[in-house]
Amino acid sequence: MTEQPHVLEMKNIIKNFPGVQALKSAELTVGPGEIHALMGENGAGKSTLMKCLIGIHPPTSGEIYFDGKLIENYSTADALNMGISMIHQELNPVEHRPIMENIWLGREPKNRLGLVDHKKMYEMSKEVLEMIDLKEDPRTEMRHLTVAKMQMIEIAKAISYNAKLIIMDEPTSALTNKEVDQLFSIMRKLKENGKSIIYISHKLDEIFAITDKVTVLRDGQYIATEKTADLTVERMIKLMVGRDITEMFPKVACEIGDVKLEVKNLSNGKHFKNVSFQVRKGEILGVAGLVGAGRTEVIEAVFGIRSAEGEIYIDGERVSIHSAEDAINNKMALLTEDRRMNGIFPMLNILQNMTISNMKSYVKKNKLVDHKKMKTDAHRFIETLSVKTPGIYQKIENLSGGNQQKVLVARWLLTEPDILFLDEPTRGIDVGAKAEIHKLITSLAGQGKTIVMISSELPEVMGMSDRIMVMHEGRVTGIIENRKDLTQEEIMRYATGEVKEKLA
Amino acid sequence: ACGGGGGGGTEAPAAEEGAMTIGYASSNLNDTGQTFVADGARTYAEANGLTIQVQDAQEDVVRQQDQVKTMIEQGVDALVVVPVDTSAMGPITDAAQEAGIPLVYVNRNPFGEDQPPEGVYYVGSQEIVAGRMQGEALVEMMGEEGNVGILMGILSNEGAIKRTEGNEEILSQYPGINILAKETGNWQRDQGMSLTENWLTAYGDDLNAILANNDEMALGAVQALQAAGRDDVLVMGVDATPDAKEAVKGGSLAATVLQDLFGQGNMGTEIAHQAAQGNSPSQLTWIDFVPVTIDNVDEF
Amino acid sequence: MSKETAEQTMNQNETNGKAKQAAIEILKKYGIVFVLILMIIGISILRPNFLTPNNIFNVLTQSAIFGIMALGMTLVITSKGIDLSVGSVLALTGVVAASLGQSASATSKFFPGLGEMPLIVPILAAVLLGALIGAINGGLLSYTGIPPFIATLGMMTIARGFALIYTGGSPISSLTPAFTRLGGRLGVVPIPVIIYGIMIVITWILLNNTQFGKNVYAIGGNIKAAEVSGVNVKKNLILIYAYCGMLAGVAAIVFAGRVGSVHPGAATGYELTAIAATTIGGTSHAGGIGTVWGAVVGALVLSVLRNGLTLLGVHAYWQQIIEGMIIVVAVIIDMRKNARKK
Amino acid sequence: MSKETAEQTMNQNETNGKAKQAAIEILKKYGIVFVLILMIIGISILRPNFLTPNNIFNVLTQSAIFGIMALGMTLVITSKGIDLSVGSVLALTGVVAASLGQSASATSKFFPGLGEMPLIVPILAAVLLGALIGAINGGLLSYTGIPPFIATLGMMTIARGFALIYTGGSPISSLTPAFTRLGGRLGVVPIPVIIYGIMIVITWILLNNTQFGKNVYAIGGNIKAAEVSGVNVKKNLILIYAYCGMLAGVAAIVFAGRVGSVHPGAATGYELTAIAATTIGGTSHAGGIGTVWGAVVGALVLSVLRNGLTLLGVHAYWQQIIEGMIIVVAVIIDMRKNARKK
Ligand SMILES: Nc1ncnc2c1ncn2[C@@H]1O[C@H](COP(=O)(O)OP(=O)(O)OP(=O)(O)O)[C@@H](O)[C@H]1O
Ligand SMILES: Nc1ncnc2c1ncn2[C@@H]1O[C@H](COP(=O)(O)OP(=O)(O)OP(=O)(O)O)[C@@H](O)[C@H]1O
Ligand SMILES: [Mg+2]
Ligand SMILES: [Mg+2]
Repeated sequence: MTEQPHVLEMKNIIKNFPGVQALKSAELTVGPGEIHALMGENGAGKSTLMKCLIGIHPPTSGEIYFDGKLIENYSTADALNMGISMIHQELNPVEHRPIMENIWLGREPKNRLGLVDHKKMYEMSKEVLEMIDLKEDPRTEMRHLTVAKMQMIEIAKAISYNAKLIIMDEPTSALTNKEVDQLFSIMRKLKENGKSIIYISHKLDEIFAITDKVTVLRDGQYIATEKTADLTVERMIKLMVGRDITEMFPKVACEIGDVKLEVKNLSNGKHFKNVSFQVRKGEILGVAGLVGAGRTEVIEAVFGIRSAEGEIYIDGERVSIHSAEDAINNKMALLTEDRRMNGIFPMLNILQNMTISNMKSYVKKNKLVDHKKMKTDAHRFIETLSVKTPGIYQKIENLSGGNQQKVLVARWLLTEPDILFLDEPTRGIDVGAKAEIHKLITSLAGQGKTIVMISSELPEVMGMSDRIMVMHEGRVTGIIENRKDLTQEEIMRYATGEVKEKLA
Repeated sequence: ACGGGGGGGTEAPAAEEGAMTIGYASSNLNDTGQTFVADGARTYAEANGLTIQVQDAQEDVVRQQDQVKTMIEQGVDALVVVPVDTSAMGPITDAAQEAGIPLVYVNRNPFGEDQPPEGVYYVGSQEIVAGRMQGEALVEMMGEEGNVGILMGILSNEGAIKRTEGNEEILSQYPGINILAKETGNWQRDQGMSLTENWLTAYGDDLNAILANNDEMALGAVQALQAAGRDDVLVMGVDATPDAKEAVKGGSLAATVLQDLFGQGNMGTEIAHQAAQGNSPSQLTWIDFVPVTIDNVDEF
Repeated sequence: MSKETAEQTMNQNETNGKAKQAAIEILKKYGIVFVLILMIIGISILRPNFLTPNNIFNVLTQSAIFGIMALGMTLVITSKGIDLSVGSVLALTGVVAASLGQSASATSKFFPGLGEMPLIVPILAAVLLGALIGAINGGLLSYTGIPPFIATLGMMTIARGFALIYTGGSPISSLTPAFTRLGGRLGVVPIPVIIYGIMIVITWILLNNTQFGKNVYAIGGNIKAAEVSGVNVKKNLILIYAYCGMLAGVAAIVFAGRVGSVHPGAATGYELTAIAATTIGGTSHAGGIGTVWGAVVGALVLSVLRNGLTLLGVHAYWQQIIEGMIIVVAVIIDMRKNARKK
Repeated sequence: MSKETAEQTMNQNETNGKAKQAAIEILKKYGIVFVLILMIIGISILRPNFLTPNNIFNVLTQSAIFGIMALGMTLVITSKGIDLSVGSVLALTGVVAASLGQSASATSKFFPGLGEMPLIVPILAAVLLGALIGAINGGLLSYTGIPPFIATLGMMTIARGFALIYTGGSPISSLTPAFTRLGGRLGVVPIPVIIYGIMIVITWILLNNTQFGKNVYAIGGNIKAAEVSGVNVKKNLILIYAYCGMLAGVAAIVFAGRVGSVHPGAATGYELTAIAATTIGGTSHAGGIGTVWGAVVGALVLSVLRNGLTLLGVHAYWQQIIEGMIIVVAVIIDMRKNARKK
């Protein structure tokens, strides 16, 4: 045998959706025991290509060879049986069912009578959970888990199929370093056992850390496949975007004004305690912490959608905020962390999704809504944020994940807020767009807006913030002035609770 | 009964010369009694070479109005209507008069004490009479003392209200007779049965008689009583359906009241036919109720 | 041929092509309209008198009552709810309105000595009572979190019970001539159709051109996201159900005007007809998707169907069967617009 | 006190404490059980004969018919669907079964000369016909993508139409003694209750211990998750509706046995009662949440309520109002289990 046969060959894949050609001519070749990165901007067609492979969207045309055999007209069930499994970009929990039933859905272990063997399922689940080092009772209902844990379960599930080829579509977008490391060690083990992995991520450091080869798609078109070791960051970005991107964190020093927002002793029995902080006009406060530190909860409480005790001052005046409506009236905005759950309106179009929070300002004197103004605004932001869509009437559900995020960013920018809370604002966003959003955040700060940004990506926090607030188990362990010589390790010491309290 | 059903209606109405078309608007063909009325109409029409078109309003008064108007539009020669709601027939009467089509109401009287207007007829009986007959039969069999439960039809139905009124009118004349309960079994046998079961728990041996607004519910009551081993409770219905007559013969049902439903439909259609031919039949035709007990059940 | 004309022809061709394409797009998007047109053509071929002006007005009048209810139901279902109480609310508001709109001679047992009242009194009574009951529905489900199905199922039974108690089970008739005029015509156009038309326009504006309308879609599309986006979900839910109840009150007025009497058992089962009309018109029970024109077309499909089956002289039992089948087939055809070419 | 006894006492105390806590947990989790118990206590205080064995069996028997339908409805609603056709399917399967189960003397107009058939014939006929109709429902909605509401609404009308055509509108009675025995008792226990019990157990096993059951939850909870896990959604939907239809057939047999006759208009509106029972029992219309015991308790709530109101001698009109209110209140209390402390 001279040449090792490929596990997977996808040739000339074309996929048309009504009004959109998602894949023009995509190719992908994966060898055995290979971790193969699939790269591209938001909307480049990565997820679509993978959905074609796993049998969710059969391709409009093109050929797929798996294990050297041409495969066509197969369902997802067939794909799973053939030895292809997938971690999906959008989480798919059956919320009200236990972890174990989620893992073994569609292939439940059975006893002699043909009934589901719950005991065996429990044992098997324990084994799987051990593999990913997750200490949860397999009987816990999925809805009780945090997004990160759900994601770990999805990973466990995909692995438990014992498939020859595992597709991982942005598995780390909801994970922090610890879990990412864990995932990588699992991936290495799989590789040793000769399994192949297709890995999709917008985090370049991960690509360099774990993958062997990279295939790049742009606008549904195959661009190139190269060995990761032969690539530089700049070249990879160039392949994806088609141009150079120089500034990753374009933080520019800008004038910092008076205290805009002050939170004093905010507590809600369960998630956080005695949280106090101040943010000034023109300042970006980064919030760091491990998953489950309670960052989201604090912000939600300040925004009025979660009840808590404590005091909130805006411009030195005490305000009472009990609903998002109150918050918006106080010129606050919140970009939520969980896009699917409390971000997008899936079956509504981009126009509706973008304008909903700003509706008050479209109401004319005669109480009717000014559609023209709405449309103008929507078009403006599609342009500014370069949202990839055929038009404003496209259902947001049909956009790629990153583009959905951009629409949500636009939703809040439209309200012209003074205070912006951004919870993981660049989750799932490609490098190009990320730079754009960062630029936008910086320019907003430049306009004197007050910004609170939660991020689990430490480079992002460190690159963007003026000060960094670190949380651990519901308490603020430190508020640190951002310096040139600040290291990730230092922040992690606060985040893990090693340093108890130090406020700057 | 279904046999003749499909055929008659589907033919092209009023298309060919000569064959007269009767538009028949039933209140509810889900109601066994009404199927007898409709059968009577159909039988007459078939025997006389008429085309008959049967519509079912399913107890919806607006739907009945719509159906009648549509049949007028379509050009029927005469209308036979069993009113869903006798107080709401004004627009139907007006529409028929405007179109100059004879209109015969059957089974339920929209005119009360009044005389129908020109070109409009009524064939049937007074519901309240059935209630009175039940009451009288009960007093005769039970005596002037006892406790009674009344199984009502759908609470807003005229038949249910009037028959119950008739029951109460008679029973209230006897201080020894007590009405324990009045509840609705919605004309249905199973619901009559469940209610009776509950009454047996609530009132036990105190319950002496059950008057039901129709035979279906009465037969449900009989079933519940038999299951509980009670043969001392007198049960009476209205309609004299075949099942009910069987039960009267067997002694489980004390009495029922015959309403010649078939005859009403038959006569109603005949009058419509007459009027459409330009004759002038009498505007009011009464077809009386007859109490049916074990003594006379074989005559029916 | 000069260059100019050639260009013109080309432009024209393009325009034609575009128009054709647009027509195809529309038919694809509005499949149910296509079904309606097919039905109308089919019936008219078999029975030419279907298309007489009189019969057309009949059909419109016939769709008015449940059509008006379907308008309110569109808001409710778009917000991911359901309202099972509208039939009963029609009956209750109807008997109350009728008792206030009786002719003086029938001096009502309800308000002896009150005499004849101006028509506005019963109309306002029905509309306000309907809105109140609807608001109770909305308040119940938004403040306690019980499913709309249960809240409105309870109200369905309760409202019917009150209608029975109010009337003692008998219909209320002898309405004033002014009242029954509402069932008549203005010129050639039936007044129920005019009222229906006004309600269509109001609801259309409400759903498409007001903040409230946008909120309805948002709540149905993702209630949590709506909350975070600053929509006052509770208040809007109350308004949605109040509007639906109010339209049931309007339908009650049309009902009373047309029939000349209101029965406490009236409109039993109309909730299903209204929901069916809405659903046939493409409003999704999954929330977030619903249009006013869809509800109107859905109601028309039902009334054309019933009218047509009667005109065709189909046997009563078969009418039910065919009606059921056509509803299903109509929605299947309408669905094809979403069909993905696999 | 020896050490041993002390330990025993402690253990006992602990057991007591645990039991108490468990009881509180259960009551909180199963709020509707709590409501049911409250209702039973309330009624028994006012009317002690409520708790006689006879009446208890009555209540159980009375809940059997719509309770059996509610079992099937639980699967349907858990899968995020709805089945409006069960009442009509009961009527259609019932009349067909009755026509096959008439005594030879009443030699039926349906099958003249066929004579009396063994009881298994009508039972199988009802069950298979019910399953077939259900499968048609399921097939329609899964292959065409029309909403379950429309598919089953259509079937509701169609099945009723066929029942009317089959019977010509008259009830079918004179069932064989073997048939009506099904409405009787085995020892002291009413046979409808036994049949209901068997169906509960079968449905419980089906939903909790088979792959099919897991699929039902997954389809309702997150249809995409089901799809990407390789669950054959279409096939499972067909099975779900077929099972629901089959149970309507079983309910028809119980109905026929109990009543001794089946009317083509029978069980009108039972679909709403079955859906109400299911919903009261906590099955969510949003899909993915549903339990068999919930459906049983929900059905019991309804039948205890109806029985109780009759025992209390509440006026017929008020019964409706109170029934509506209590359904709403029961579900509100049940909801409190989900109330999140903000
Ligand atoms: N069901 C659909 N209907 C219509 N268009 C779709 C559909 N699914 C995807 N698309 C379009 O196809 C294109 C590719 O989307 P895809 O989700 O594959 O992008 P992606 O590369 O995975 O992006 P991201 O990095 O943001 O996840 C996008 O323009 C998207 O809008
Ligand atoms: N639905 C829920 N039920 C129970 N506990 C929850 C729920 N959601 C969150 N928690 C708990 O609240 C705490 C904080 O949650 P969360 O993970 O959102 O924090 P975070 O700091 O915002 O993390 P990140 O944003 O990085 O995911 C954790 O202990 C988590 O387990
Ligand atoms: Mg993607
Ligand atoms: Mg968070």
